[in-house]
Amino acid sequence: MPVNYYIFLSVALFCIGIAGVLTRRNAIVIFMCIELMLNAVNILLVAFSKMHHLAGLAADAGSRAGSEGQMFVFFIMVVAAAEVTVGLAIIVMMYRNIHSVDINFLNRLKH
Amino acid sequence: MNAIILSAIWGVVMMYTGVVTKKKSTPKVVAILGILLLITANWLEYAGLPFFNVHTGGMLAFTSFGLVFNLVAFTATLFYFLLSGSDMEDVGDNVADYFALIFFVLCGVSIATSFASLLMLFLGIEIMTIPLYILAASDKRNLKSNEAALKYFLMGTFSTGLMLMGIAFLYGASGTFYTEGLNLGFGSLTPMVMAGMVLLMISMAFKVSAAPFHFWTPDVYDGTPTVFTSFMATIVKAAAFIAFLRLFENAFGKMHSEWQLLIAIITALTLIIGNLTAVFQQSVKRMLAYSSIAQAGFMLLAVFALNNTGKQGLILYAAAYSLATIGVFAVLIKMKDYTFEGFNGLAKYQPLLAALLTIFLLSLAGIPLTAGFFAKYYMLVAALKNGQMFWLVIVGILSAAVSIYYYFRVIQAMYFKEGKDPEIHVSEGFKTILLVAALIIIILGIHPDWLLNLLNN
Amino acid sequence: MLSAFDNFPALLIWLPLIGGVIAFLLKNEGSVKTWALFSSIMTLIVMGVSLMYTEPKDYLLNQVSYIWLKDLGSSFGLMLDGMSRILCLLTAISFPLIFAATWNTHYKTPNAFYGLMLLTQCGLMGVFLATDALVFYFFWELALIPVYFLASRWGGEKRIQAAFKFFIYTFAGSLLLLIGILYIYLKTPNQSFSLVSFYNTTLTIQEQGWLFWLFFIAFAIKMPVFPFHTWQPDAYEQSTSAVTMVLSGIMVKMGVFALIRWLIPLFPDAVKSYDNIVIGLAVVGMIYASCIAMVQDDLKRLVAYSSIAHIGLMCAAVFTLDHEAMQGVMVQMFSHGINIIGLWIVVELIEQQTGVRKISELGGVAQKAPILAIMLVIIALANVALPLTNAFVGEFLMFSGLFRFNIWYAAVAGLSIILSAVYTLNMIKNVFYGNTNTLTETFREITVNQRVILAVIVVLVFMVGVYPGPMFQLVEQTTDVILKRISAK
Amino acid sequence: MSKLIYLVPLFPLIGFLVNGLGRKALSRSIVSIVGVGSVLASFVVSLLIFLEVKSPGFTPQVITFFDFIKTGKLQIPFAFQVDQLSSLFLLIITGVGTLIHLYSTAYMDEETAPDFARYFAYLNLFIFSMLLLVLGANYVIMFIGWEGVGLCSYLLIGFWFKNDAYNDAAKKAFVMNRIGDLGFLLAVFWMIARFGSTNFADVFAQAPGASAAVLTGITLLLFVGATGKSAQIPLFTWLPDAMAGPTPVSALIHAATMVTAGIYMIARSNVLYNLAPITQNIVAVIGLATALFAATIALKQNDIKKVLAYSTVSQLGYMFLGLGVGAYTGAIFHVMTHAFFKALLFLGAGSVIHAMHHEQDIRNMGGLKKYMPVTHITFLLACLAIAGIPPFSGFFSKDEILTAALLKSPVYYVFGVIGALMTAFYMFRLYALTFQGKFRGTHEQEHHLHESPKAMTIPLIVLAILSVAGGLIGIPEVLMKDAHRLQSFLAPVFAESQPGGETVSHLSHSTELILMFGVVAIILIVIVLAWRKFSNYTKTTETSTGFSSILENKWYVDEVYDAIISKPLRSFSKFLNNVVERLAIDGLVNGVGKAVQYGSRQLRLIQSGQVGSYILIMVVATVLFFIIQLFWKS
Amino acid sequence: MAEILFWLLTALTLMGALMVVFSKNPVHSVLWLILVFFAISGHYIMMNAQFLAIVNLIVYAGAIMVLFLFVIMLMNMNSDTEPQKNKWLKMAGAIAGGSLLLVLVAALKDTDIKTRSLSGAEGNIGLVQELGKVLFTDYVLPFEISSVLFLSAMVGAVVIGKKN
Repeated sequence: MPVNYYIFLSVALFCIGIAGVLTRRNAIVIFMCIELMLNAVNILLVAFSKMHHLAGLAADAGSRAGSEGQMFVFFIMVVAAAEVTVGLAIIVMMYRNIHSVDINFLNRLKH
Repeated sequence: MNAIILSAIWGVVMMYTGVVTKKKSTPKVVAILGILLLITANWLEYAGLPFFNVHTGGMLAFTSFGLVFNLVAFTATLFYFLLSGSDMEDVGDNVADYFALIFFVLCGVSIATSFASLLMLFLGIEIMTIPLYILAASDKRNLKSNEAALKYFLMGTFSTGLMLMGIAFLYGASGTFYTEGLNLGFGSLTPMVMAGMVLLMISMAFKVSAAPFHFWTPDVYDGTPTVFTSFMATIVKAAAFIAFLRLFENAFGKMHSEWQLLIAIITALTLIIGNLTAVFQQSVKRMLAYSSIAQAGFMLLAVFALNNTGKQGLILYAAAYSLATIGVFAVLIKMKDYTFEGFNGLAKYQPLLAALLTIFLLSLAGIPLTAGFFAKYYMLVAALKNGQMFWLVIVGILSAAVSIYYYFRVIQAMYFKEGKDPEIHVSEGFKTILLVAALIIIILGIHPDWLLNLLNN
Repeated sequence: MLSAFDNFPALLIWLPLIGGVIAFLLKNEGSVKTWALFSSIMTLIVMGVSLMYTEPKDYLLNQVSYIWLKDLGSSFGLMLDGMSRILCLLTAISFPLIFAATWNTHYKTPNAFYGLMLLTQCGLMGVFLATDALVFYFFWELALIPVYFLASRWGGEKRIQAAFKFFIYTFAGSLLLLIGILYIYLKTPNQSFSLVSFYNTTLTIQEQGWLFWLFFIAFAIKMPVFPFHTWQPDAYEQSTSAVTMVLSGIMVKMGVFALIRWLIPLFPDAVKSYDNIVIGLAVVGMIYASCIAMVQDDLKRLVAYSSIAHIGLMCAAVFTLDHEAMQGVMVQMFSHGINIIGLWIVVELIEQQTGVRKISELGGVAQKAPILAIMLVIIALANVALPLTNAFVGEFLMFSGLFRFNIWYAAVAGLSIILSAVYTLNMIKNVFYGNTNTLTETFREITVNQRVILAVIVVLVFMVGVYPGPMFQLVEQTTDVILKRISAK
Repeated sequence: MSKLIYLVPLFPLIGFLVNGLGRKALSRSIVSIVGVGSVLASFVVSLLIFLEVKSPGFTPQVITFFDFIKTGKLQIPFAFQVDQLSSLFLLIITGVGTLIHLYSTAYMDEETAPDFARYFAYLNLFIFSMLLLVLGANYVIMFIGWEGVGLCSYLLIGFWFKNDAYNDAAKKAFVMNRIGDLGFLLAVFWMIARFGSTNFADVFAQAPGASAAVLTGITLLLFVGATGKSAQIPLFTWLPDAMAGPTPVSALIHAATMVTAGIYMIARSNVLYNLAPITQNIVAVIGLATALFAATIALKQNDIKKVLAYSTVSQLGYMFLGLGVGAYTGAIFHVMTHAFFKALLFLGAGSVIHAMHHEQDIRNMGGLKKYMPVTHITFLLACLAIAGIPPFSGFFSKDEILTAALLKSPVYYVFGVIGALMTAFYMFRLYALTFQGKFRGTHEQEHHLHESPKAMTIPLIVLAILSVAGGLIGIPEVLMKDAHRLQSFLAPVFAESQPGGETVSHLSHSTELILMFGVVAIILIVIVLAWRKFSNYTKTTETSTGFSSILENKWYVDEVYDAIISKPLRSFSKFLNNVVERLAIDGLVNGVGKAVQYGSRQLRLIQSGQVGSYILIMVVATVLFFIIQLFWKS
Repeated sequence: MAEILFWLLTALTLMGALMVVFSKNPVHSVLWLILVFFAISGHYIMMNAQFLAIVNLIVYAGAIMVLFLFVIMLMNMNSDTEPQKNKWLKMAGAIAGGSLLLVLVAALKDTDIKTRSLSGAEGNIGLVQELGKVLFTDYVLPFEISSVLFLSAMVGAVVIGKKN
């Protein structure tokens, strides 16, 4: 499997996420689309990690090259979890105030 | 390292303070103690006395540039606490928690100013911003606050996505997250590096609210409780700039000429949009939000130029801009009416306050004898030294001229227009601290080298 | 070697600054006024004493530097050469005169007013003394800020807009100047802001070309030269008289001064290639402003436009690069300052009593106040450069230089001599002559104090007009050095 | 003696200062003494100097006091030139000046004390300026006096400043003078540029080396100055209006001295003019045209002073004709004689006006000879002098100019003679209407008619004597050999420009004599005609029509100037003020501000408040950035 | 075999992602998203990153998505209450996303590493043991620091959630 495939898979997923952010009005769905974007990044990182690992192995059998990519994914997940906590808290708070999660209702602040 | 650890610890301390004491004023005192501790610790580290010996794996690098900025940021925070700390009580009950969040932000700031790995950059920026989402939302019943928080959150995470994608590309191209490793590896702009670099640039531009990625700024600054806007717009933003500069210097310094045009475009757009849009604002708070965009445009010149003058200037700019903006916000918080008209005749009822406010505004406008002048001076010199794209300097100059318009509207309102007594209640202590801030601005306006010499150690 | 003389330039800056700060702290109107007058007279005395010291041979060596921003290559460098002396003298003389002349005007918050006035004096002195580009720029702005406050706080109904227009216009200009200064600074071999290293920096013709315009526009706005002048009539009209006097008497000289010290010697090639454009602008401006002055009904606007015409001549004369013309400019800077302050004082005296400045509403003042009328006639005729008055000497030399530069410029510019006579005499006729009306019926003769003030001006008018020799001697060396620099390059 | 030359202008200056500063404190008598005394003192010194100059072996001297302007290569000393020409003018100025000062003490007695003092201060200042003008050893000092006399003229015309018409006249005088002054100044600049000096000696010494174009330029510009000061076409209209001033002022300034400054200046610059024949022709033609033009207007004027004013303009034209044809001595001669008889005429007119309580319309006079015998006689003598009847002074001087004109061109001569005839006609029309026939004024006026006081009549008598006898210093050669003492006196001044005696000898003595007496005869006929026609004049109400109405309205010159210069200039200025200044330039400046505001208003609309659109813009920008980065280098 | 599996998983991922975007009912979006996460985990396993695959399932599909579901349930959302953007804005969004894809593909189509293969199960860095070692040696600092992140998130949840 050439790394190219993964790159395009990831980019496609990323762009679907972006398109989702742009086309939806429900804050929660938008948030999910952002999660999609993050996962696209994760796939890519893992793919590169694998790629670099293979390259490292070719040079040195005991190489641990590539582990940093997977570490990064781990931290992305950590951060994503934290973000979700805060994000959902904010969305719920908003829902409690206006009984909607429609981002188009958020237009008091403008100009 | 001192600052990172102590600020995190002090954040926890603040959390417990909220549990232990019900007195509303206690957290402020503790927080001031904490920030003094931070300043001292940071100073000691600057002087070569680190408290902790932590294995960073090379992911953090403490340079005098970062440490001096920390000093500036903490000092600005000290002023912020002293001036506006009590006003947090008006936002909600969880005063101690707000302080805790601010200390966490400071932790993120310290990381962002010393990262040597993209991972730390990512973590630092996230630690800086996630508490801000919460602070923006802290006025829970206020729909504006809700709106600001949600907008900030959605756009912030979106830009985080872009940044991560960029980091991923860079990792793919180089196999490392170390900025130094990137810089050693990049002689030229391969497609992957290019994609990664552009995405990183965009996400950093977002963080520093550079056009056309600035849209969150006015709304978020406007909706956030003013006391927190003051913090967001100054220290956090300046820290983001330091991160921006460090990232592009350490990771992409060798291909400076490849991305200079993009930065130039961003800079020009930021200057123009920030200044132009600020002109027509009716609310001082919102004007300050746009002015922060405009100021960001100037600070971007440092990134554009990427030379030593620019780095020095950025420190000075951060100090000048933060102090002045915190000062203006501190007074603004006390006002009931945030419109320009609300300031009418202030000089009559609060002459000292008006005078100090004038000094802050003059500094923001970049008038000589204030720190703001030398801040802009360094930026211009840096850009000129760079020798490329002279038109950018002209755009900078012209927009500086436009900025006079909205800063002086406040001065005009205070001094030359008649108005009702705004009935501001400020203590003598508040005035004294504001006076000290103004004095620092003037001293830096006469002797900026006193601050900048710290960088040469 | 630090002789006593070396401290005079700095003293000229510190005295007004300290005076200004103290004025801010005083509460009582009477004591503020007394203090301001006292402080300005002290400055005048220091100025007078420093005139007695002769100028050393080499003019660039004649400077004192105090360490300032060493890393930036900037030091607090001051120099009191001939040209500086003339302008500092003008500044030093003007302020006591202005304070005395407006003694009876009551200002709200007088401490702020006089404090700002003295700060302005400090800024002006600094501009005229600085030999370091950064210091120069600092004072350039420092002179502007207090004036902005003065013009916005005290004055006519539309003062806020007028002052703001003035401020933003000149500020934009000075930002261009800043860019220019910074650019040259980066080109200097030792990264220094000092005048000497600026002079010693060679710039290519292209660089000179655009730097020239950056500098020129900044100075042209300040002077103001057509078509950068539109802030001026509004600002003069709306400001209170004392401020107008500062603006027109001294501040506009900043532009001319800066042309001579900071533009001509720095860009000799550009000056030579753009001289026709600049002089053309100046000449057109002279005629233009004179024409407009003819149809003004407001005394202040009339004087404002006449000032534009006069400044236009100075600007044109500077660019002829003619020795005699340059000398004329130097003397005229002083003379014009004195004359126009005199005119404003008269306008102020009239407005104080009648409450109007409209030429058409006045008349017959000469019957009621013959002394005022005589003084005005003398000053007004000095303003139109009648021989044996101070302005004649300067204008004669300037026109003469302009003539040598190009006959036709001189001929066209000369029309302003006629036009200036027309509007000046119109003004005299309609305000002072003719019959009194209800407004001027109760006009009283000016008081002894006011007579003394005007007499001082009249004496100065004739002193310089009849025996201008000392003035020429004072500035001869400066002119020599500057023009030699150009011909050398 | 000539070392004391500074005393000459100093006395009037002191007089000016004393009278000016002490105008409230001094009594009338002291003012009179100071005023008259200072000029008299000046006259005495002038006389001494004149005697010294006249003595054989005298060489012209330049006395330098200090450097007025000394900078770079330019040096303009404050220096006086003492020679034949200046000493002659000193005499005329201080002499006539003294008389007129004396006359004024009586004429101005109706004024309040401060005004009286002010008047004398102005008059003294005028004398001072005029003396500077003629004494100056270079063109700049001359120019100081030149502008100074203009200023004094302005001040004195507008002496009664309550009257707006007078103020307008004063203003007009000053502005017209300034137009001329500009020409003068430009000429001076040209000299500085070309010769590096304005000293007469330096300029004249270098003049032959200069190109014809330069010399023509300089001399023409100088002549422009002269047309302003000496009221020649096209700048003559101020002089008749200048009659608004007190009559002695008209006599002194607008007849005897200041207006002849132009002639003095050109005579002084004779070296230059002789090298510029084109200019000379222009001077002659303008002079002649002015002489005729003004004479035609004078024919129909009814204001006693206006007639005299136009007559002055006309006579000045003759002088310029003389200068133009190279008869410098003749011109100076005419200046001198004209100073006598025209001053006399004005003072006589003043005497009449004084007696008539400021009535100036000659249609309301008549028959005054019986009430004012001294005035009448002296006036008649002056009329005869100006008409050119031998042996009165005017005859000699005018004849000299006409003879010279004939040598140049018969056309000049013919027109000159026509002018002379007109002069005779309007002068005797004036004389007859004023002094002959019956009194046509009110009874009130008639009741108060009386001869003027001594202070006024003495100057009249003195001037009458001079008018009668003044011509004897310049008897033409054809009448008496070597009797032209003026010519021999002035010869050193004009030495370089006199091509010797050749031109004079072109005309045979007989022709000259025939022409001379032929002209005199015709003039006599004209005088008789005028006398008879106007002696029995009765007032009519009918308005004149056709040509005479054009003359009465002075050829509508003022109206034409108003229509082609003043009004367009004013509308142009208004256009500049209202359109160019307000709309274009200020509009542009404000437009920048407005554009910024407009941009601001539009730009902030992007900030729609919708997160979706914000992110959309971000994405679009990202795409664009990629595109830029992708294609920028390629 | 591996190739077929790759394509299958890819198809699943992309289809799931698209369905997340297109589903009108938020609940369906969540379910589709969980599917995407499973498919991604499959990819991880294919690339020998077992630890991440498991964490992905536990943290994302398990914890986070359940949180989402709770919230959606709490708000009682369904396709009827779902707000819709107007057609043009949707189009604009889709076009913008599409053009970004296009641009990225254009930029990346010629990378120098595009042909490097990821096949094969060599290497063990993706195993818990290995990653754990790295995490607690080289990455201990970020690991500790992320606790600050969680602290602040926690404080945030308290601040926002607590009733006044």
